[in-house]
Amino acid sequence: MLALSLSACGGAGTASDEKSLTVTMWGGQAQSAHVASYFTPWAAESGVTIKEDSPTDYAKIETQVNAGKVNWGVVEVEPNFANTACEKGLLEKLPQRVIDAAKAAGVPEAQMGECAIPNLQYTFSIAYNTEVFADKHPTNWAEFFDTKTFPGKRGFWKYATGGLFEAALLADGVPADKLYPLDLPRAFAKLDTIKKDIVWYDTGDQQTQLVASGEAPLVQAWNGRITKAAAEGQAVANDYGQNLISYDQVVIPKGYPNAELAADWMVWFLGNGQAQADDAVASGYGPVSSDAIGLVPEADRKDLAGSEEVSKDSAGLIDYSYWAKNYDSVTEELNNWIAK
Amino acid sequence: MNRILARTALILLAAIIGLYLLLPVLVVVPMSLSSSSFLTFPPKELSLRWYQQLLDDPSWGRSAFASLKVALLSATVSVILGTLAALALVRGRFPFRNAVTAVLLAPLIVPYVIVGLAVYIAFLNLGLTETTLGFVLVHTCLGVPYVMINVSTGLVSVDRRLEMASMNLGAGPVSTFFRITLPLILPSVLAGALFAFITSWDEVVTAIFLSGPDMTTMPVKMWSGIRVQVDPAVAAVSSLSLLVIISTFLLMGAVKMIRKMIDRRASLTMNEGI
Amino acid sequence: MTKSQETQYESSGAPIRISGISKTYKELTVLDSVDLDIRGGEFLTLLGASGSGKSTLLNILAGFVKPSGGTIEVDGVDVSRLPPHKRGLGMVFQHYALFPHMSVAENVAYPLKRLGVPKAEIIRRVGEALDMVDLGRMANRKPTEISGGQQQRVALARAIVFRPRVLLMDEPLGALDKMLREQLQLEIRKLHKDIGITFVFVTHDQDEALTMSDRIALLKDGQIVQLGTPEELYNAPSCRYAAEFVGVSNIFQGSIKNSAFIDGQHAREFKLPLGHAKEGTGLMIRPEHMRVSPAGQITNTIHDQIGATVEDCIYLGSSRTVQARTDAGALLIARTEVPRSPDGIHAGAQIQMHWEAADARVLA
Amino acid sequence: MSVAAGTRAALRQPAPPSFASKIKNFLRIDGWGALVLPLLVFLILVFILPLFVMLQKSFTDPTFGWQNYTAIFAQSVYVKVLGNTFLTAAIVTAVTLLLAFPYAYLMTLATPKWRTVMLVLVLVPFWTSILVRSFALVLLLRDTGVLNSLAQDAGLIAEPVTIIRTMSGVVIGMVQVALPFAVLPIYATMRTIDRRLLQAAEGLGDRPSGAFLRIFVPLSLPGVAAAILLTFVQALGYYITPALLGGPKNTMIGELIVQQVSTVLRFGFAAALATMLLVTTFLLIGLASKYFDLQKHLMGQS
Repeated sequence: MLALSLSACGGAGTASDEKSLTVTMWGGQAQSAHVASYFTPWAAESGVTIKEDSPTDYAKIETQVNAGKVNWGVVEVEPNFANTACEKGLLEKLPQRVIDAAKAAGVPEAQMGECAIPNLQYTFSIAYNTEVFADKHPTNWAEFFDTKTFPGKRGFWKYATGGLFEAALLADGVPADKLYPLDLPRAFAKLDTIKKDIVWYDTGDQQTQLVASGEAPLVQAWNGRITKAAAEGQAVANDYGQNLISYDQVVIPKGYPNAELAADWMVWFLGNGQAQADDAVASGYGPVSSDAIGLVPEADRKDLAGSEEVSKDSAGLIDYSYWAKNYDSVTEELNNWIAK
Repeated sequence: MNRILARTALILLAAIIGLYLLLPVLVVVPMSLSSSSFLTFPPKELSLRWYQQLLDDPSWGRSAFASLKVALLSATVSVILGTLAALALVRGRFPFRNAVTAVLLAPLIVPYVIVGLAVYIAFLNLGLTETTLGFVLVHTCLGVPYVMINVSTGLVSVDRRLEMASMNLGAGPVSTFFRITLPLILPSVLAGALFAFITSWDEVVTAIFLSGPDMTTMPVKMWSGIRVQVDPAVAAVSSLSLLVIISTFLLMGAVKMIRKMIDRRASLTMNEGI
Repeated sequence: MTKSQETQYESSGAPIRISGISKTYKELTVLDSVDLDIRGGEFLTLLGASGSGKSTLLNILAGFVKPSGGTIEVDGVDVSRLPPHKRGLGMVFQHYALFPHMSVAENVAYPLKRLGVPKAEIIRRVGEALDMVDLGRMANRKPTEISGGQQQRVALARAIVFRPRVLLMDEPLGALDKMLREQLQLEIRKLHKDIGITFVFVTHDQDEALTMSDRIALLKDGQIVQLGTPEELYNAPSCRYAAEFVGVSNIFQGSIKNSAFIDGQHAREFKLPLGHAKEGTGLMIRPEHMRVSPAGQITNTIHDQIGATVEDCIYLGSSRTVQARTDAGALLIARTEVPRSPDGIHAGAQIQMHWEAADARVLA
Repeated sequence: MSVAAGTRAALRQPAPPSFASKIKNFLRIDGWGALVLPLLVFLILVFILPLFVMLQKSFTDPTFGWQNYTAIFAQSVYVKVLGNTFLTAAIVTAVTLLLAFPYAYLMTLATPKWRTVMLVLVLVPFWTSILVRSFALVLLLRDTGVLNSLAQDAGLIAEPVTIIRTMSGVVIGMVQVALPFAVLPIYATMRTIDRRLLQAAEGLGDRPSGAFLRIFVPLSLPGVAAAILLTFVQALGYYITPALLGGPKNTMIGELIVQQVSTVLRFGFAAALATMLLVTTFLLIGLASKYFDLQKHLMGQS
């Protein structure tokens, strides 16, 4: 933390501007953890100044690129945006050395993009209140949708990419490997059955609030948030049955002056399992390199996406190439359905 | 009897409204004292952890300083431009009066989101994003209508004869403005300045667009993590600013009392006031 | 009653020449080419009903209102184009216009500070001015902390402290009660005598005008209808308006024919005073010249008379007012000194009202 | 224009009030009026110009035409959001007024000491970020929140009352934000009302309530009008509070604009939404100004 502040203060000088990298992520304590684990050590090694900004804003990326004044170097984004923006030419294509580094690190092919590498993974899993469901809790999406056996409100993220369609189809008996392309009418039909019990959340804070307070004792949540809350002694827990794996990606906006530096960092990051492991411990999000998970202490491992424990129950990866194509239209359909 | 009943009901209502205004503000204090990394109320355990974090993380201090600088500067510019415009609106004659007034009040009406985006596109090319100047320009737009409205209202109630008297007694228009008009409308000007200051201090929507690694204001820093998690340090910051405002009010009260005491003493000796 | 001819003017008051001053707002004419010479050191009152243009004329003098035409000369210098703060005329405003955020002393010091008078002298002169209006001990009060009469005196002190050669006053006593007003009228007169500068005083109160002025300019609809001493205005009103505005009057309407006044309403003929005008539309008799007698008692042939029925008889201490109505419906008023009130005058009584021709005035 | 045409025009209008002089008179600006220029130029450069660039985008992004506007009406959800925005703003304005009026009235009756206390109560919320206040309200109001728990413990209610994620939640949150903006102008107007007028009305035989309704209320209307305008117009643009306290059904246009810009990148569509909001707002203000002089009531001008 101290090193960061010193370097940030030094960033005002023009001389050091040539070797600076601006990192933009979603913000909050997660960003602090990411920067401390896998930006600051690299910056110290290579004599680069890290500048931080938050939160990510897609409009800013587009405006910067269109205006030809790109301030952001490495930006954490959702994979569907990375896909679309890459096609629209808003992002730098990955240089070969980054692609090679990713292969060498064993990053899953599906999580790579033409312009993006993953920086963390997490799951959409079943979060439940351990006091409300002390004896028995839902262990798969069919049970999650069963309001008779498990009464109470259900929390969903109010965005199309929030995993609710996948969960609805799995609950309705669609096999995990036949999810995409999504059968939306069927998904909406399944969602209709619990519509009156759905509580929509927007922010990460709301999901823990909902579960912990018992207001919505069942929430389709990001596992890391629930793990953290449980560690603080709140009455919440994850069940990883049929969990849906998701991930964030980092990209380089097109025309960033220090794009080479950003690529340098990507190569370093992919090859540095220890840094990823440190971040996983600090932030609760899973690492992306295959060797990194082994470097995480045993006790923290079982709740990380990418670990054996979580993977074995997983229903698979959310297919963001599908979402890149269909996000806008499904968003409109979802908004219409909610408003109905 | 009826009247007493009505008064009691009125007082009861006002008490509820007062509670309604105050409660969300006061709840923030215990929230900030929680040891949990989630915003909770009531807190399970008390700790100063989040205050400690404010001290440890210099970026909070930097953003607070940036906010203060922007708020003070934009309030100052707002007061100058807004007071001049109010004088023109109340006293002056100029063409296209309705259209001009509409332009002057437009910042009250245009949603900040639109302003933020529009200004971001324009400022990026001018290199004004992430600069104090950029923030001050935008926040002045947002704050200036409040100054104008307040000062106009104040000006209307100024007795024109006082200004006539001053000019009759040998003061020119400028001198008259500073010695007579301005002191008389000072409460309105200060109220307008306060509004402008707070508008800037608490403004998050346009600031999100203008902020960057080189300059981030406090509300943006508070807002930044929201999609993931609200940092309880935010509650600590709020509690601190609450502390500042309460002590300001107390200080103002003390100054008023001291001034009264001095006034009383001064009235014993003549001609000192000249 | 003041006799202007006897008043000794000091030379320090500036004369003012108003030539052809007009003021129009769009279609409305407020002042219609007013000419007025104000002598140096005199106390001149602009008298008129509201809307007569008197305040506008004062504001044009002070420089607050731009005239549509005409010039103002003070002491032979054309000031028409000067802004108010360069004219050096003192002014006392309606409701005083004391600066509420300054103490009494600061208010009085204000014009001296604008003139750049040294501080020690400011203190001395403010003290003098406040002593002159007997308010020395109020120096550090705020205007809101003193009474209306005291505020008025502060305004006066403030207006004269910088020794202007002209003092303008815009209904300065309007907001005060009767007792205080009468007291201050005398004080202002005394002040005028003491400092000897030119006073231009605006009022709608004819008693006030009569009490205080050397000369009165009576305004109506933006024009001066009569200019003269209080005596001239009272005794020789130039027209019906002047007669009615200043004092109470009994007026018969009619015309002059063959050296007699023909009253149309009563179909009567009245005698005219000596040296009367050739033309006229009215004959005026002041109430104090009107006598009353029980019906049928009049023998004096030099008196004109008219029969009337008493409507009311009002006792006023030093005098008695009789209101009576003629058969044709005109209301006449007579004021008699109490001892001379004869018997038989009471409500409903038939009386004769009579007057000497010499006391009658022909109105233009 | 030819000389002949000029002559004909002069003949048709026997006494032409000189068009040029009329224009000149219309364009006249005096010393006081010139003081508006610094702010006017400032706002045109910093505020209006960027806005025009932005609004122009609604017709050119992604392609030239009206497609962004037709897209709004193609989906019922956007029309619903627009309707919901105006409905919410209206409800918020009404509730705010209902609370602000008696509060401001009591301020005029209170002793100076209590008046200061009441004024401070109004001002204090200004100093706490809207974001934090909204979160505090969530913690207070949610089903398992402090207020519901207290009410349940006291036996007032059996089941928790759901407030968050409903219209009531949004209204409660927004009114809390809007109240100070409404109380201050209303109080400012009420303060200037001569209370003797009420006594006079009562002296003329009106009941106290009648005197209040017929004398005090009409005299306080300028402040009320200013409060209504400020509250309503600002409520149209809120998005943080409805985002935190409302559910997806309570989406307001400000939130929709942010969503369109920041997550879907439809600049043109967002600009079209913004234009719709602006135009509607200006129309409403225009309509309102038919019934009372806005400039006068907002600025206290004559």
